[in-house]
Amino acid sequence: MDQSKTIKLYQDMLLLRRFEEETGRLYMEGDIRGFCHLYIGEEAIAVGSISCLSEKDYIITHYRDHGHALARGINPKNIMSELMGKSDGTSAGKGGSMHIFDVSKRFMGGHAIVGGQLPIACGLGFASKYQEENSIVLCFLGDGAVNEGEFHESMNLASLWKLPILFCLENNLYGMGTHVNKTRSSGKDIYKIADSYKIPSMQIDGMDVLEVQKATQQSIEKIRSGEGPVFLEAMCYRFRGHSMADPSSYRKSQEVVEWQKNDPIIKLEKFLSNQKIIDQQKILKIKESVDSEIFDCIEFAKNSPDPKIESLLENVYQNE
Amino acid sequence: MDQSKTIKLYQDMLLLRRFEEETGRLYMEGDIRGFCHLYIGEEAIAVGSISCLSEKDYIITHYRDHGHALARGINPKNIMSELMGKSDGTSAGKGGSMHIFDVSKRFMGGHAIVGGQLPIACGLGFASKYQEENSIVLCFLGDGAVNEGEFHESMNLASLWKLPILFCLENNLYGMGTHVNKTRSSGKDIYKIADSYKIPSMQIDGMDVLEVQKATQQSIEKIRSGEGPVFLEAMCYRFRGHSMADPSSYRKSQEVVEWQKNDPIIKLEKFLSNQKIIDQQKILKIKESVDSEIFDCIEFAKNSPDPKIESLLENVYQNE
Amino acid sequence: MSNLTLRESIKTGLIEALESDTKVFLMGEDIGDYNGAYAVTAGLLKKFGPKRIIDTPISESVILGTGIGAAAAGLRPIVEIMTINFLLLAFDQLINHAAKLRYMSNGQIEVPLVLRTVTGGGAQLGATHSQSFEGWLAAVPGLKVVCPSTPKDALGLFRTSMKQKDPVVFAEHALLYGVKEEVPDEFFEIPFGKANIKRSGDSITIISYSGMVRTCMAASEIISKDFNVECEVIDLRTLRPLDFETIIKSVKKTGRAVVVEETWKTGGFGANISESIQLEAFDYLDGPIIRIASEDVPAPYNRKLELGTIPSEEKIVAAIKQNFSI
Amino acid sequence: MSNLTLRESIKTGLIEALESDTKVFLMGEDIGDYNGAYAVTAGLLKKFGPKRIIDTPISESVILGTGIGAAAAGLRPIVEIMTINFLLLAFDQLINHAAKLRYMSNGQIEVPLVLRTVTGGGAQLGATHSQSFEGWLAAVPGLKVVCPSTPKDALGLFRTSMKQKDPVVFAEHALLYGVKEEVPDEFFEIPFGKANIKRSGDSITIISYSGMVRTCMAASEIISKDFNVECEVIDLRTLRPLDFETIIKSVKKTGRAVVVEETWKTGGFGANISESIQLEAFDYLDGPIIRIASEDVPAPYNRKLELGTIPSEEKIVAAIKQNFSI
Ligand SMILES: Cc1ncc(C[n+]2csc(CCOP(=O)(O)OP(=O)(O)O)c2C)c(N)n1
Ligand SMILES: Cc1ncc(C[n+]2csc(CCOP(=O)(O)OP(=O)(O)O)c2C)c(N)n1
Ligand SMILES: [Mg+2]
Ligand SMILES: [Mg+2]
Repeated sequence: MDQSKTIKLYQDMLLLRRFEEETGRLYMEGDIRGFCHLYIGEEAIAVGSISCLSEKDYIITHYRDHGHALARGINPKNIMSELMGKSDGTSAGKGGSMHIFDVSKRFMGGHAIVGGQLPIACGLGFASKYQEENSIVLCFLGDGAVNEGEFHESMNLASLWKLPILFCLENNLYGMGTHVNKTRSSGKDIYKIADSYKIPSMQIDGMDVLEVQKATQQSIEKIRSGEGPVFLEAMCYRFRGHSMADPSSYRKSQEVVEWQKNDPIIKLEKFLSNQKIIDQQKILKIKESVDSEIFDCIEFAKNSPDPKIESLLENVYQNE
Repeated sequence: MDQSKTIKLYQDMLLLRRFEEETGRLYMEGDIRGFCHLYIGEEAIAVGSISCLSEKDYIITHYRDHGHALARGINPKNIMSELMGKSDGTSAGKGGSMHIFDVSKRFMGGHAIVGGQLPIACGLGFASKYQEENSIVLCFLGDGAVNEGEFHESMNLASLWKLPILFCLENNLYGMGTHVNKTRSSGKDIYKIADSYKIPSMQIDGMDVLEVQKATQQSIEKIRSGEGPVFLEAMCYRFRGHSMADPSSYRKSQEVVEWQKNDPIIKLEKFLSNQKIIDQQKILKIKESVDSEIFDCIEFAKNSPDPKIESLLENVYQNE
Repeated sequence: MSNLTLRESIKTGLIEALESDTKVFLMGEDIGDYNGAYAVTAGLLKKFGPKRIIDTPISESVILGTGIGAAAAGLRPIVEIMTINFLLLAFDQLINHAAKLRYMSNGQIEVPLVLRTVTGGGAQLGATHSQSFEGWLAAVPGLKVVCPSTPKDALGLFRTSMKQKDPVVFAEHALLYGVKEEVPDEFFEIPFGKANIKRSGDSITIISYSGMVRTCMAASEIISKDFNVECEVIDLRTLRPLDFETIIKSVKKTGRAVVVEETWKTGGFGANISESIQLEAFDYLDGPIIRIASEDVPAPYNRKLELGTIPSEEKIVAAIKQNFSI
Repeated sequence: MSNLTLRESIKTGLIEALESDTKVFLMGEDIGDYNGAYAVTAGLLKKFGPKRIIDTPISESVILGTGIGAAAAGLRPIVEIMTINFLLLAFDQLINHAAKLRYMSNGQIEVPLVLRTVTGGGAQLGATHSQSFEGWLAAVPGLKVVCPSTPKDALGLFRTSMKQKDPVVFAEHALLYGVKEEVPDEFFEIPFGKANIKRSGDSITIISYSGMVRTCMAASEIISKDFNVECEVIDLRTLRPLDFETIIKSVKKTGRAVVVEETWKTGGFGANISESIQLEAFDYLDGPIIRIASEDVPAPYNRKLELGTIPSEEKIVAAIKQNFSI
């Protein structure tokens, strides 16, 4: 394993974490508004899986999308600007936190209707196959989304037509405040449902970036060989509330504390120093550089102008 | 096994068959219009399963509903009148072939949106459980309906809440003209999908009324004991086109002929005579009596007046 | 009298319904453990237990369908679909089933279901989370549609909703939950199909409902102060049944009508009202009926852009000024 | 010139599209092996093979969603949803996704998708199978809505649909498939937002679209013959974009307007047209604009009852007689 690549994983996770800690703060201060869902605690999944993609691969995800967008290498300045609704935002302020897009990076959104990204993922995979592009689609979804009809229809079609899709289920045990045991007839181990669609599946530790990376690599190989979709269930936990509006009263703080012991960033940090890949000084340097990148990006976003009012009428239809 | 009950099964299947043969004829003659889906060939399923129900149990089904309605003991005169759109119809001519209802028999329709009956079945089961009625819900669906999102949502909920529902899948291998192998990622044996919802399931010969009856009895026992839903897949075949408008060009006539060798009515007839339960004379008598019932019912329906034109405005809302 | 928020008044209605009839139950996403996405059902799970207050999976179709079936079997379900945007996923159950069962069965089946949902924009939730579809639903025979604009109305209309034997869509505007009003402690109801004249006036009739009523009231105050012209403001309260009588009486008096709604202007339900007015009061009109609604764009996230799309008191005042030469 | 049915002219358009661009493919329930529920796609599977003509499971949401994703990735999908009644199951994909992706991504994503579906009633299919929702869809920013009334228009409008970079709902009326017309063999297109004056007249403007155009034409003939009054009949062709200019020009000339549509009267899209007319041509109107639409009931199965709900030439003539004292 290339050490610098492992360090990059650490850096990236840290970027996601610090970006969102600041996002939370900026939300409290009123610079960011609307619904805002933090990914804190789940960084290993986005970073580990997206690290395996090539440029031509597609990503599509849900509203908890900052992490995926950052991991894809979308400029944090543009993401932060979008969160603040500014003209330098990825959608020039029209999308907001739940609707991040960057088509130049084949990052196809940010979808705020639970399960709504799944049928579209099928279409992206279909296009890749139809055009023999050999691109794959990395499609993220939450445990709650599994109960939507669109999930079922999409799984069946993806398998039936052998579409090149990696379904990456982020099972953080809750859909808003409702525990997965209260919503899934087959309990919390969701990956088994893939069997009934004849989709190969695996459950992995979503708090371990190296495990995520490895499983993703294997899955992608399979997919690229033309065998159809793969389903990965990454077990994880969000350390923060469902959204910035959530007091999290439905779960015991003890549970949160237990899971925080598995913090994916601390885990990798320990691994890196145990393996003597990096030392404390280097860690400090990385943290500083991430911090300064984040502050630059906040500065940038704050200085980015509001979009022009006329822009509200633009991009409803193609310009004619 | 009570012999007279077995004879009754034969009589009932014959009633369904003859009723629908005449329905087909009346359709060609223009007395029946709209979409009209015959159940010919599948009689063993409705007759076998519904024979196990008590009065307080619910039935809900799809648009191919004449058979279920007749098997439930709804007066054929009223069903035929409905097919002809007459005032003596089960819905006084407002529903039509696809929308047969008789709430006095807890026959909750006739639903023409593929899969649409499934969520409602959950509600009927929910009500039974909530009120501790111990009624069960017999819910019919086709192989095509399995691919609708509503199927998935309903299966999960039914299992999660242990609703007293018997899902009876009529797998006649086709949804309109599309073979099940072209629509199901897991192939034509659909019952296995129930595993992923932790619903016990079984595949049975839907052309054998005694097998259907036995499997239904066992299932109902399980359901009444409070363990939640059961899923039966009855393998069958429709001898006619999807609807009266279907030329059936998508399947080989050889296939039809092969299946017709399994005709559920002939099969039971043979069984009854082999076992010396009835002789040819008795069979003839039954046939004659069924025929005359059907002719009475056509006569009745033809003579039934059209609904009053004002009635088109009635029953949109509760009378106030 | 109690000073209640709209959130509290609806909760009052829910508690009352739950207490008065064991056939009543609540079902929806995150209404229990989470206390409700908009906190309307906070504490109810604790109070009534999990048999009556039921958290569901995220499965809008089967949630609504279960409500339909349960209602058809004699229960009194109150189903919550978290917002009207997600209700699109259950349109089949609502429109193809709930709305039609009575008719298709020629009166054999009743669906006494109350479907609570949240409508409207203005909270920077972006295009997928800011829509208003109640106008479409008011076009569906078989459904009734309620859109309260105040805490008192909400309680009175909710009580009436629970008496219906037909499916009722009860659409609560997200921005009104915190609005307060004195609500009588004595029992009262507000019938369907009775609009409320919120402000009387002789010059201009303003017709609106839900969140826009406040905006219309504010606009009327400005017009009164700045131009000494008095608007009559009518709050429809229910879109179906629609109290056309009150509208037409007012317009015959004022001769000028303005219809204000929050949804997209093209195809808005308000057009239906304008159209009926011109038909019934053609000879009484001093000028065309004007209609103010949102810009025909998906809702943008940015605050200024979003405000730019939604009718505001300034826009209403400006439109009235421009069209009625006051 | 060829004498084509609407079914054939649409098929001509499909074949042309498939032949001219390999990025074009057809997807839908029973369009292949079964030859299409309304036989529009008959033979295409054989001609173009299973890569281009794709039978799907009965899964409306993922059918449409797959079309959206494929379009976003650069293909040119033509998706068939068997009837508009079933499209309710895919409203989330259509309205929350297809219609909004361009806007929410600030123009980064395009969804050049043509969604073919069947609308309308009149074939005794009952309440669940006889609806017309194209008016709702015409209210959604981001969608375009096409409703051809003749074979020639269908082909010309289909060609234009295939050039759009936005999602187009192409709604075909079930009762028009067998209608015949001479269709030019030379290439022609019909632009969006250009209504067709089917019949000119100076007395009354009748505005309609899709299946109702025929009924309006027939009514106009009766009125001409019986009362010597000439109606101008305008076929909108596309509901969004809407050719309001042609409407208003005609109404300014005639001073009397009638809007006819097949959907339920309450909340119909036609109300939007009436409303705009009164706003723009108030001083030209000799009397109120009248609107004729279906009864506000789910569609009954019985033939007489069903005919009783839908606008007929007799009803149009009667309404015109009553309102315009001809
Ligand atoms: C169709 C739909 N229903 C409900 C919601 C409201 N909602 C937003 S997020 C969410 C929970 C989703 O949970 P999950 O899929 O587990 O993802 P997580 O938030 O845990 O990452 C709900 C119910 C929605 N956005 N869309
Ligand atoms: C939601 C929906 N989509 C499509 C249709 C059109 N349609 C009617 S029946 C049918 C086939 C259903 O097949 P299956 O469930 O196997 O039942 P079968 O007809 O074989 O008994 C289709 C596609 C419909 N009625 N509803
Ligand atoms: Mg979750
Ligand atoms: Mg079938």
